[in-house]
Amino acid sequence: MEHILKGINLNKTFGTKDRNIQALKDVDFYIDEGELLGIAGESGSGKSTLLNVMSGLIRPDSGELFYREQEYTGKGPSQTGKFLQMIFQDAKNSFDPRFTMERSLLESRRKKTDRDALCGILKEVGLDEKLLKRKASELSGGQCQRMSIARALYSEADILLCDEITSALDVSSQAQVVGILKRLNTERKLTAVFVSHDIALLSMLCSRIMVMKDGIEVEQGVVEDIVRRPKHEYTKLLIESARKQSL
Amino acid sequence: MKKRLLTLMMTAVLALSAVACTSAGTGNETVTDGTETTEAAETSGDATQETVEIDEGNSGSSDKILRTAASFAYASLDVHKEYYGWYTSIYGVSETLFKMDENMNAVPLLAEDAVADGSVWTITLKDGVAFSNGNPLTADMAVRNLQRLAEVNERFAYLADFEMTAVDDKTFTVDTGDVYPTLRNELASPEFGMMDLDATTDFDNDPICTGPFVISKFQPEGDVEVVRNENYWGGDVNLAGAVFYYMQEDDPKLLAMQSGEIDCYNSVSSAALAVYEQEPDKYNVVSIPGARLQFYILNENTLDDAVREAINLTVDKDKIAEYLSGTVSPAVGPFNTNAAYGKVTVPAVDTAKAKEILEADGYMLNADGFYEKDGEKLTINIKYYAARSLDTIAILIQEQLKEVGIDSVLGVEEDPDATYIATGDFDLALYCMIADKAGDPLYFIESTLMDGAYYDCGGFDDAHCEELIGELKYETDTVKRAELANEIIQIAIDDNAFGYVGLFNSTTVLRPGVSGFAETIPFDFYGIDADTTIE
Amino acid sequence: MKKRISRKKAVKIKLVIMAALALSVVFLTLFAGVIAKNDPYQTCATSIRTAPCVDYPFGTDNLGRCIFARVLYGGRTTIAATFALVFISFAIGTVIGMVCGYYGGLIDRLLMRLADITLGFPQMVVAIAVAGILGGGIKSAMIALGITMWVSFARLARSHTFSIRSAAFVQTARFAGKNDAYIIMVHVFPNLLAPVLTNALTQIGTTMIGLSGLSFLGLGVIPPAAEWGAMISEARAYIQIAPWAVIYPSVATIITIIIFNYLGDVIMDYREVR
Amino acid sequence: MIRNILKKIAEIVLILVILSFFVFLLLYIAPGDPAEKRLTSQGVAITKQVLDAERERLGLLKPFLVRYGEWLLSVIRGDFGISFKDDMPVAPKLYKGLLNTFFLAFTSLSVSLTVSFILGVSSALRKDSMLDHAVRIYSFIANSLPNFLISVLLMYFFCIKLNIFPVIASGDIQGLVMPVLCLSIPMTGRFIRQIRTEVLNQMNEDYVMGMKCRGVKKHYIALNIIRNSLGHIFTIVAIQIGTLMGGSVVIEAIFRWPGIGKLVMDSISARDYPVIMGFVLIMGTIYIVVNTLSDMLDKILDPRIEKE
Amino acid sequence: MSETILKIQDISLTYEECPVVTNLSLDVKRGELLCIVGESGSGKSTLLRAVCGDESVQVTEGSIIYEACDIVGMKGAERQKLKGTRIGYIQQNPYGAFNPLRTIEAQFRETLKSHGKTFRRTDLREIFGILELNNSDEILRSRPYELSGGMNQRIAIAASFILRPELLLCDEITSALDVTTAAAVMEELLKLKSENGTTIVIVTHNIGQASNIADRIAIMYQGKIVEFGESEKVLMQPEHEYTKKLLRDVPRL
Repeated sequence: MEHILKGINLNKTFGTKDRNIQALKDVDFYIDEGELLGIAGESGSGKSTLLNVMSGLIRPDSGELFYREQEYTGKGPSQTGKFLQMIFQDAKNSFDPRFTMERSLLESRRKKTDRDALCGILKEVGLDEKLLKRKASELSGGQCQRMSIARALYSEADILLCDEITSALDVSSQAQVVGILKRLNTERKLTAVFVSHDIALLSMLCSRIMVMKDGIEVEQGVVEDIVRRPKHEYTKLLIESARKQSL
Repeated sequence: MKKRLLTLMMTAVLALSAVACTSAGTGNETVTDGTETTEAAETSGDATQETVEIDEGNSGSSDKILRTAASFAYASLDVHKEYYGWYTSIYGVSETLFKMDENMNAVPLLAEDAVADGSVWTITLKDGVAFSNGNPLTADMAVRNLQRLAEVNERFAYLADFEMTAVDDKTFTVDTGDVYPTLRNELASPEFGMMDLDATTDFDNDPICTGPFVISKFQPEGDVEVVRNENYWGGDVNLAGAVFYYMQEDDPKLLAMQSGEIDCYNSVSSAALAVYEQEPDKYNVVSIPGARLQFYILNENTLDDAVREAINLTVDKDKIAEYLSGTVSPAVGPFNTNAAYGKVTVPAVDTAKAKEILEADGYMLNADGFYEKDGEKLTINIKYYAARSLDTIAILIQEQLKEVGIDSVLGVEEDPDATYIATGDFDLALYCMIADKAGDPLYFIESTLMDGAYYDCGGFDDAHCEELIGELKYETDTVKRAELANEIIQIAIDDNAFGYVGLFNSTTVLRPGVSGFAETIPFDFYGIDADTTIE
Repeated sequence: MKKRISRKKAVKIKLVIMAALALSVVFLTLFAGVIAKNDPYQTCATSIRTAPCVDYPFGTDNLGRCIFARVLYGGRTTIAATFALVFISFAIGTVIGMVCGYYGGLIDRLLMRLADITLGFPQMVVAIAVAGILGGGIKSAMIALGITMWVSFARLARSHTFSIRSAAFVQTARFAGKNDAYIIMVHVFPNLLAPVLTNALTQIGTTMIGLSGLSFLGLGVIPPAAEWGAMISEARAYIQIAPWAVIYPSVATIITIIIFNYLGDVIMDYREVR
Repeated sequence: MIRNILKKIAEIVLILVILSFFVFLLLYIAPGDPAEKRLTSQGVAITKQVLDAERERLGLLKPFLVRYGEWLLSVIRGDFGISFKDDMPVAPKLYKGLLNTFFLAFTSLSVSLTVSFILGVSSALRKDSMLDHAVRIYSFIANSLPNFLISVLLMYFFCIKLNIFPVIASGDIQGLVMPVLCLSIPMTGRFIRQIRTEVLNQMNEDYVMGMKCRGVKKHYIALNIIRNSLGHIFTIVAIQIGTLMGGSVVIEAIFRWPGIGKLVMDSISARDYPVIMGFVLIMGTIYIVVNTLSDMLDKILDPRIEKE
Repeated sequence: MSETILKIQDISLTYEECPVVTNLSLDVKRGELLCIVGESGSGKSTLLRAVCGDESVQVTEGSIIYEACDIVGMKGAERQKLKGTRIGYIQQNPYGAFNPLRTIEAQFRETLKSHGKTFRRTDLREIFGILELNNSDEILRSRPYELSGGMNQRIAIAASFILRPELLLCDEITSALDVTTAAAVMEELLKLKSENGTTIVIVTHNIGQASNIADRIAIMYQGKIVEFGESEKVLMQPEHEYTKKLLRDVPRL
């Protein structure tokens, strides 16, 4: 069965002056079309590095990456941008402070401007067209994040890579953004990878979850198995601690 | 734990302030010590006299010590080298065989007389002349001094070609090969100062000379102190000692004079002069035309005769002298008018005639009031260097030419000899040099008028003039020499090759009761001597 | 929110006043020809060192030239030279800073090492050496100061480029397939313009001090051109008999420097409050 | 650890060589030369042969690279050569000049550092008090005064009008006050501003809030703040050393202080290459030594700082 | 659980010249664990800072009664005595409790000396034990920047408990920590609370966390308390619209 995106024993080490940190150790992953993959893990677990390697922002030390069975290891964001888009945690900073929303969005499309496609997308993410004239500083965090999603869709990317995009938002905005992603997934078969430290959030949003610790993939499986019947010690501790901090 | 932090802080603040006070305290020694220890002044072997500790009482002038300021301070006191002799002479340490007096004549000092018979000069020394360490000055020592000068000083290398023999204890002869009329004047140059070559061990810091004073404290390129030479051959010495503060800038000299820290100094600036003239009772000023000439060279290759004549008729020397308020006297020729060889005539300033000449030569006034000839504006390229008020003179000449309708452009060079003098890239080149080196016109004429001379860079060339210069070289009779010199200079003036602007005044300011600081002698290399007194 | 707005308003008012003052100084010197009746280069033997009077509002110097005219014309030289120097250093420094900040690696280390040396070396001595060697004139003085001035701009531009380069919107632009040149011109440069320009303003004061210092040592402007530092240096010798010849150019220098320094500070506050 | 010290030293030597080559080239292309400067110092006219003989003696006729090579070799052997101005050895001249400038610079530095430290810290701790406003106004004006202006005005008032201080700075305390004052005023202006901002930054750090809520006594907190801002203050001082040495050139010229600044000023006009080159090397080394020292001190005082 | 240890009566606060809290009342019972839940900008932190006497927060009206006297007006030594020994405070930033450049021991001694107490290793070892900080000697010698976030927050808690405060205010102390560390730190805090009987007020944006540990919960929204009561009541029958929306939007496990 052909996975839309696949990675085989990816390794990455960051060398600082006095000691080297092994961020990724022989990590494999795969995503199927229309699937919403969650990657859970604490800070330093390598979940963000994995996402950056997937997106081409960081070059892996070893291992291969495939998009629809075509290898794209080592390719930079300008190539990978053809089939995937990345959304970042800092919503306001994802837009050039001096640009209007419209100019930022138009900048991200490689083909010529398509006005009505743009308006259609805006409706889907529940944003008013008038906001296009505004600058990032005039929008709320939630609005900015939804605008980023609109930008990714407008650039006709197949896959969306989200790096802790709701961690900085308040609870209601977070719920809104998650709702939109869920709807896009069910209605438009949107494929996405969602990285977060909040396993409760992942359990509501994703179909499959990967748990990472110290650069290693500790466990991977359907949400049901991970939450109800965790196999690995660390996953149990993670679920247990999360349960203590949620309703 | 807390205590350690507190002490750390306290020590940091205290240390900083403590260092400030102690270093200020010990500073006293470091500055002067640093300079003294490296000098061998005190420790030189056979300096017989012990150092007299001079109290630098600040209140008014102590009766016997003279304090003055010097514009230059060299790193060595070796009389024969470079221009160090000038300053050992000013310090009253070194003396020469002959001395220049007010009327530019070389009068006897260490020598009795010098007589020329053809190309052989016979020089006899005075009796009783001796060095500060008591050794008498013999003819042989004098000859050896001249030979050392030829060896160590490029400018006097020509002495090596002369045959010098000591006839007896008091007389020696110098055979110059062919007639050499100016030897007597040259012997008066400070570089010819006599040193006891056998007794002096450290020529740079402690030369043994014949002068009325000896060095007591010497900081190279710094302040110098001298004390009376107890066994001076020339009799009593009025002053007990003197201090020469090294001050390059004019303005600290003025301030020091006003605050009473110095008693007199020479080469007074025009600003200081204006201040002193306001309080005649506190300062008396003596100003006499000096030997340093400010003049300009007109480039005959780029300016035709009419333009040069017009320029010389426009530049108003009296007005320029007025601007420089008393530090410069308007010049006629290159030499002092009361010198025999200074009798030349220069046409008076006449701007109307200047315009006539220009218009006769085809120049017309254009729209913005400047002369131009067949479309090309006449622009004089004035080149100068920013020293000895040449910058002020350049501005004033530019201004005066503008009034007549001649446009000009100012160009400053940091170093004239390597630029416009060497390349001739100028229309009007300002320069300042000593014209009357030792009471004889030959040196200046040879440097500026003779064909191929370093400063004849304005294309001046006149066959008759060359002939006269040839004659002057060998003419021994002084009256005849003066006539020849006047004739030569007159040719240059009539040809409008040069413009003699002014003679720097040798201006000295003295506190009442101070006298004998060579204020009446127009040469820069005299200072204190046995007769200098301070009431 | 009430007090916060008032602080913002207060800064705005200060900004307007200082900008007006700065502009008035610039206009005063620009229209020197109109304001000053006398010609600054006109020497006049009869009125050497005259005290301030009707026809010579600031008195005359030791060549009889009107100091009022010379202060205005001098201002023009000083301010024009300062602005030109600051602008050139700004341009060079920003370009180098951006290149270093964006690409990093060997160029960055090399250029920053060079910056350290020029910054460390005593600016005045470098200025004297260059001005002394290249001969006088305002151009060589500007080169002399320029050698060490571009460094502060380069460092500031470099640090801002670092932060912009890692910003999310730059990564997104990369995903949109934009090349380095586009990113630098469209995203990096416009966003670092404001902070670097503010720094340029604060440099004006120090540059003026540098330039007048050089003229004071005789290495700046060639006589007879008027420039505050040179005027003070010339008149210093006559301070006792013609103190006005020193006082007026000094006051002009101090006031202008204070105005531009304070303008720099106010703009910095304004950008913080905004 | 030793490896990167060696690397640093190699880097320093390389910089100095490049620097000296650049300055040598600058001197070579400059108009005028020492021989003719020397001969015309008293305004007596020179002749062609005398000039050429002198140039020959000073070795000015050799090609550029040969002269630079010779100079470099002699410096490596520790011999700074003889001055073109008066044939005296260069090393003692530079040493004496350096000693005097260092003494003047060090006194002014310690005076202004002490004053600025006390004023800067107290004005920051009592923000927006009367003292704070006064200190800020002073430092603003002091920052806008060129030091040559201060020296002219101070000299006029103190030396002439009030006749308190002597014009001739003869090295004793009295002669020292004026030059130190002229150097310190602009420097205190800069120091106070920087120290005050640094202390204010420290006061906004979270740990100050933490300590206050634990009821830690006020002056303990103040000591903590000062201790943390010390690191930065030493870097400010290191940068100032360069400008201080430069600034003192003007002051030395005016107060006739026999420092290295004045010596260099004279040697530039006399085109005295060996002295200028010696000066370049010394200033280069001083700068680099001071810089490495301040980096090390930085590391000790605030180990967190990772040098990128 | 009956006696009120702290009474805040319709208090209005301004921070950096803008009003943040407007006439809010709240009372804290002795020995209870009260959670104040609110989003960023709701004024919960400013309220806490006002109680622990941070000068940058201006109390424009209302009073804070502690031990029968209004501590708002109190100044100088008297107020300083209360800080730490009676009312403790822990910040969100784990590195915010201590001066990063000085050893932990030096700062413990400094805090104790400010209250005239002497530093004894034995008291500390006991508290460290509960907080799972077993190599106490090594910790005391090291500097805060050398230790992890979790470790620093535990040491901050120890620093508060060593002064035996009656009332401990915690401002989002776990939101900067990883999930597992947060859970462990919270457990250790509850252990210390039960052992010392300290009243604890915890401010958090995560209602899930509050639901597990709080006796009573107060919901804050735009500077006002919109819901206040026993945790079961607030969670099961929320009255205010905002609380309902909050409970709906929070992800459940």
